[in-house]
Amino acid sequence: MATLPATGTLTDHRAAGLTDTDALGMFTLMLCARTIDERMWLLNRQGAAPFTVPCRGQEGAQAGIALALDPTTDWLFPHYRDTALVQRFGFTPEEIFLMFFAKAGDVVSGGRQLTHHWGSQARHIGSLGSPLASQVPHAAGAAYALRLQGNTAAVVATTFGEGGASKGDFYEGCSLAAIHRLPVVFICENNEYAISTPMHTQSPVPDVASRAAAFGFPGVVVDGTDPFAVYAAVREAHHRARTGGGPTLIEAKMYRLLPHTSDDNDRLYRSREEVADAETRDPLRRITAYMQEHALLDGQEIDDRTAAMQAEVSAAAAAAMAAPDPNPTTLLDHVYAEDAR
Amino acid sequence: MATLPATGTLTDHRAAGLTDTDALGMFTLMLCARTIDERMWLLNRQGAAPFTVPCRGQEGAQAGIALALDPTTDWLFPHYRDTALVQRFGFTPEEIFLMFFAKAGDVVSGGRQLTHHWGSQARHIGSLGSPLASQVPHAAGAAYALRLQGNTAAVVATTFGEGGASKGDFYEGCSLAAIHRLPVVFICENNEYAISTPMHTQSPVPDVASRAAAFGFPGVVVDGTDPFAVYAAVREAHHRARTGGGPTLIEAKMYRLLPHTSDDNDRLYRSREEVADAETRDPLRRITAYMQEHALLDGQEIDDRTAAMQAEVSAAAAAAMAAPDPNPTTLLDHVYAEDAR
Amino acid sequence: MTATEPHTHGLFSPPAGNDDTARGATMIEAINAALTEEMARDRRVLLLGEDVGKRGGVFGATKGLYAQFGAARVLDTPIAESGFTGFGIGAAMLGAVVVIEIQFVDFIMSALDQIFSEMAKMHYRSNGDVRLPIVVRAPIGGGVHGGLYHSQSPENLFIMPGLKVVMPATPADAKGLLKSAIRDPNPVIFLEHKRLYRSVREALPTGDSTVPFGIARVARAGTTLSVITYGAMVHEATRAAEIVAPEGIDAEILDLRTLQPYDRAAILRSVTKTHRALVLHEASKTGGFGGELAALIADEAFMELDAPVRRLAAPDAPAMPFNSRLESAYMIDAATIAAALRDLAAF
Amino acid sequence: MTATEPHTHGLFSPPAGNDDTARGATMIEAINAALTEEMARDRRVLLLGEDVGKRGGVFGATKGLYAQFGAARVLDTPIAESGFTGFGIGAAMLGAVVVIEIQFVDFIMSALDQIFSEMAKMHYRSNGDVRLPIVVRAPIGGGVHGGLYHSQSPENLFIMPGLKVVMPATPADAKGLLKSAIRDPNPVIFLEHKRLYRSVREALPTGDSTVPFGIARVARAGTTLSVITYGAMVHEATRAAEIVAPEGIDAEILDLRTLQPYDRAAILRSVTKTHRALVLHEASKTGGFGGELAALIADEAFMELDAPVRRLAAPDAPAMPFNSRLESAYMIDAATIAAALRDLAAF
Ligand SMILES: Cc1ncc(C[n+]2csc(CCOP(=O)(O)OP(=O)(O)O)c2C)c(N)n1
Ligand SMILES: Cc1ncc(C[n+]2csc(CCOP(=O)(O)OP(=O)(O)O)c2C)c(N)n1
Ligand SMILES: [Mg+2]
Ligand SMILES: [Mg+2]
Repeated sequence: MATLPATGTLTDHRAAGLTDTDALGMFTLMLCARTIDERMWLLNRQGAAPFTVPCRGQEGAQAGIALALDPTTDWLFPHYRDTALVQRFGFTPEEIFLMFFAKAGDVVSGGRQLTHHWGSQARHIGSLGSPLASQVPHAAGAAYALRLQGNTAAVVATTFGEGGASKGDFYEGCSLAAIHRLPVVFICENNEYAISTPMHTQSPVPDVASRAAAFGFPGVVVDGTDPFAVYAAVREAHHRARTGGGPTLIEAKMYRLLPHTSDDNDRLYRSREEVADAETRDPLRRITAYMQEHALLDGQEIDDRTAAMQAEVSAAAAAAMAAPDPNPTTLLDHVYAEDAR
Repeated sequence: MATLPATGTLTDHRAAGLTDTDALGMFTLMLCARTIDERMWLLNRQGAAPFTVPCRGQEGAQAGIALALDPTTDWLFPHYRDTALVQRFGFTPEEIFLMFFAKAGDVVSGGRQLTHHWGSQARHIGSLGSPLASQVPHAAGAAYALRLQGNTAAVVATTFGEGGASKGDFYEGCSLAAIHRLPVVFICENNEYAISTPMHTQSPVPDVASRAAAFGFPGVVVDGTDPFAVYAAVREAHHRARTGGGPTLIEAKMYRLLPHTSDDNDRLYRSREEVADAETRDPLRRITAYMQEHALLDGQEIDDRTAAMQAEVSAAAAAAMAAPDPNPTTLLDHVYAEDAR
Repeated sequence: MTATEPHTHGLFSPPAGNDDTARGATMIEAINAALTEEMARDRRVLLLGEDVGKRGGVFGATKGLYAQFGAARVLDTPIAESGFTGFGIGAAMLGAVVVIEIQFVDFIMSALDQIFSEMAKMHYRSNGDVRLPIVVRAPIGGGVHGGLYHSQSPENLFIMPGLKVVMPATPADAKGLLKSAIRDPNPVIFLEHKRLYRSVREALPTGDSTVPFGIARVARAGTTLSVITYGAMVHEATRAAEIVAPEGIDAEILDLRTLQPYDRAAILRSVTKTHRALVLHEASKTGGFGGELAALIADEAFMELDAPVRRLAAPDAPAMPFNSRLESAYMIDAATIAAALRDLAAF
Repeated sequence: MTATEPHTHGLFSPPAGNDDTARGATMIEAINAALTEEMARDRRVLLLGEDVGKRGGVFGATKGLYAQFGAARVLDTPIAESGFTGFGIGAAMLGAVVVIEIQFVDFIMSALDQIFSEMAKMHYRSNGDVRLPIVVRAPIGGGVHGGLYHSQSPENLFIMPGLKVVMPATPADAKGLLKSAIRDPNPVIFLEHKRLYRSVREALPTGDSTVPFGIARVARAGTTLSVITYGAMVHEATRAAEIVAPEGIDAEILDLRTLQPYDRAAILRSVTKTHRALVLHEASKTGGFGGELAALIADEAFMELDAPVRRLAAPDAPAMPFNSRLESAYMIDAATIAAALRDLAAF
């Protein structure tokens, strides 16, 4: 990570194939995720919710992935930290807070799942459980079913941490996708840690991307704090997938700026200096500086948008908090699907 | 496989670091395994035993591996097809037949396991179950325990098919060995088929050896019908392992000349022409030709040795067949180890 | 095993019975027919597993399907049970109807995370949003010289909310239940006793007939005592019943057919009639499914009981050994069952 | 969950109890002490799992061990449950004594092949040649706002010949049983209820004291009926017993401590005394371990019974939901148990 560039030197968004509107959209998406994330942390610390899973530091990569995918045709098998990315597939801030508060109106699971375990068939998001990397073979199978149905437009993307990429399911899923040359983009959000375990303890090689060689498809490393670079990498993989070129493994390198979850104490395993250093590459800081340097937004506009986002997120959180809990009588609903096909 | 050399052009055994005695030993080992294998097939066809697992076509690679390992210090976590290789670690033909007939005197399991599921602590052979690739992480853990005990001499070798190399346990085991730079040699006996499934259906890449790149250790492809080439490759990996260089993945390419087991009918999925073509690279034919070409054995000596081996194997089979079955009252012995440590 | 007892069958070709096809179909033929019909009926049906393609599966369950429906719908997988089970789940999430063949149930273990954590919980965790029409077929059971890893009966592992579990005893049931399983919108674990694949023949009903889940079959009506069982043990129990019938013991044999759901009403009905229950299975006793069945009876039919609820099951060994003598010592046979019937009748 | 009910605990820091350390140790402290003592006592002991090193495990069970015994003996693994369980097996084959921490038992599922096929069968399949002194520790159970995958109670999966299964209810038992587990030459699945990690304190016996397997503990002596249970439910049952005591119902509560082997004699003794049995567990009912216990009673204590053998267990949902109201609806609490006690006493 020490070799990654510091704030302000992002890939040019136009060179990456993005319009100014796209870049503004990415900034807003990142700002939104950050604002939601901070609010959730606060609400947890206030005792208003038992658990949260921060995405701070990962919004940039997610914004890049988000714009490279087409939610009308593509499918996403996400990682739990994807608070920015899932919005591209239709999750509104209020829906995200309904999930966070485990309310009846939670579209993910009606309050059954621990927060941040995304999923919604209508939104083209595969249901996520807690066991890591299980979604990787799901993504391959989903792509296979789409192909069987004659759908040649859809690409399936799946995201996961570098920790999950140690699991057999990651390898087996990649293998199946490669054998059938399926239109899948595998994206590792490498945030340097699996809870307390640093990359060098988890992996014999510095890059998760190296694992693509085992399956004969391209493995690409990209600066995950540079949303435009991530966009370009995913876009290329997306194009490859759609044109019959098979899967790609993209590793976006970044840093998890907060503890693993609201239950973790990261002081047990990493220094404040290390975290402070990583904060200089905070993707939101970087894109904010970029917006100003490229005259897409000035300081006042940024302040205004930030304030507006705070208001929007407050409203979403308040509405969700006031929403009804699931009725305990529903406990045994949907154990089995009732009607025959 | 079509690119591999035909009969008679083996690597020079001296160039590979082997003495004439070694070469003769390898020939004898291969001849012995072949003779046992043929006898077992016959005994099965005669109804004398319910099951066998042929190694025909794989004796060459196994002889190469065998000579490169030191059974006094090293450990082997074998593949079921390793009828030649396990003899290096002390299995006698009679012991092999005791296993085949599932007799009380079977050192592997006293007749509990299906035949060819090797294992013997005294012989430094890790106990093998049927689920494929489970022995790969065992090998890594064994190497770790040896290191903890201060044993710097031992190398752990594990063999498996290219089919088993598709399993998560293969990848996870490689990963653990690589993280700790353990003295493990992973050896894939790629015989082109997992039962009926050919390599190109199982794997997106032609070489299992490519998977080593995922873990940052060397991956080597070697002609598995050339015992001396295999010896050289394993010897190099063995040296690397002993000198702190960590694991190596060796892929020995060969062909399973008989059906998967005595229960398989390979006509359902491969042509006789294909098998006949592979027979031109039968490792026993190749080494036999080599022995003559290099004046290590003449035709008469080969005939004599073959006849002697037939006699030895007949005696072993007869002795084993006459040995007692396990007593049914032992059915519940060794469910749990009784004494505390 | 001695050289004087010739082996007439092998792992991929378990014991055969009457070869007279006029006497109906074997279970493996019935399964093949069910798969063929359902694949023809519903283009969404996708088959996957090891060696299911050209080879038609190691037991021949998928014989001819590769030729008839093509490689895209009859998929040979690499040896990656977890991965291809997850792959099947992903395909089902996107609308495929997936039939997964696990070559032997003994090798399902590495897929248990995908089965338990994903398959069983997906519909519930998504609050009904996702449905997974998946059938996981696997040969189960022993007595075929399969040794420790080709003989196990781990059906109780799958008794878990969110999964359905089927274990047919006859060819006709295998066909009808498999068709129901493929049409069910839920994940179904479909366990086929390999000793029954070729040893029993039966005429199959004509037309598109299915067998519903949760309805037990009275394999033999009787009045003295009830044997609650399933799978291959139905046949052993029937043989045992004939052994003790001349002694005045008239056993009723209930074939559960499906273990989840299981037919509580039929069990209670039978025990209410006979007042004596023997729960029987091939799996080992401690921790087996028999505990569930005996517990149901001890709770809900307690007032009807004239004798203890007995369980007869394999001994608590980790698995069935390979050597024939050890295998015989492990297996429950008709004589052992007959002894248990006498004992219970005499209580 | 509403904003007015503040959350005072989290997934890695389950509900706490009395903070007065003079009143003894918590279960997590007891486990930590057992690990520390056994690692000091036997240099062969090797610990491995996710985050067990510097961080001391997510619950702190291995706190201080990395510093005391070094990285070689306290090994942070990659997230590869099957691989590192297999690694532990290989190490044990070569003489290590291995303690594996699975972060939550919910994540043991991908290691089940190594556990069921290798660990449970290795000693048997090698005819006694290989022994595997391995302890697989895993936090189990719910009621901690853990949602579907941090609340499960799958203990029944491990009831399988070749494995031993332990589930302590108190700090002193946790320590003594864990020490026994580490010294046992067999694989032991050691299940620690995370709600008990910090909520109960108890003085630990001094010196090198162990608790043997297979001996139940009478958590409360009584005469009216027997409650057969284990783990966190021991405490709920005790609370329930106090609720109904004034009504003249004097419940005996048996804490099994170990499920494999389980103390058949103690169960039969208690039921012979009280003539009424309630089998209780946190796991869901159908297919749970309660079936085994009820079946034992219905067979071997049948003549002693004055009432049906009852099972009280969680509803048949795939897992415990996250939302607090759903979680409460799912969990068995003292009031529910009290109602079942009244019902059984009145039979
Ligand atoms: C199979 C499995 N093992 C363990 C866990 C517990 N766990 C939850 S998150 C986590 C770390 C994941 O790290 P990574 O994949 O890098 O994702 P990140 O949290 O860093 O985004 C662990 C070990 C789990 N969820 N699943
Ligand atoms: C996990 C698992 N799945 C399936 C099987 C059934 N099976 C036994 S051998 C075999 C093929 C193995 O092929 P390969 O690893 O290439 O070894 P080979 O037999 O070719 O030597 C299969 C699928 C098994 N033993 N284990
Ligand atoms: Mg990470
Ligand atoms: Mg092969």
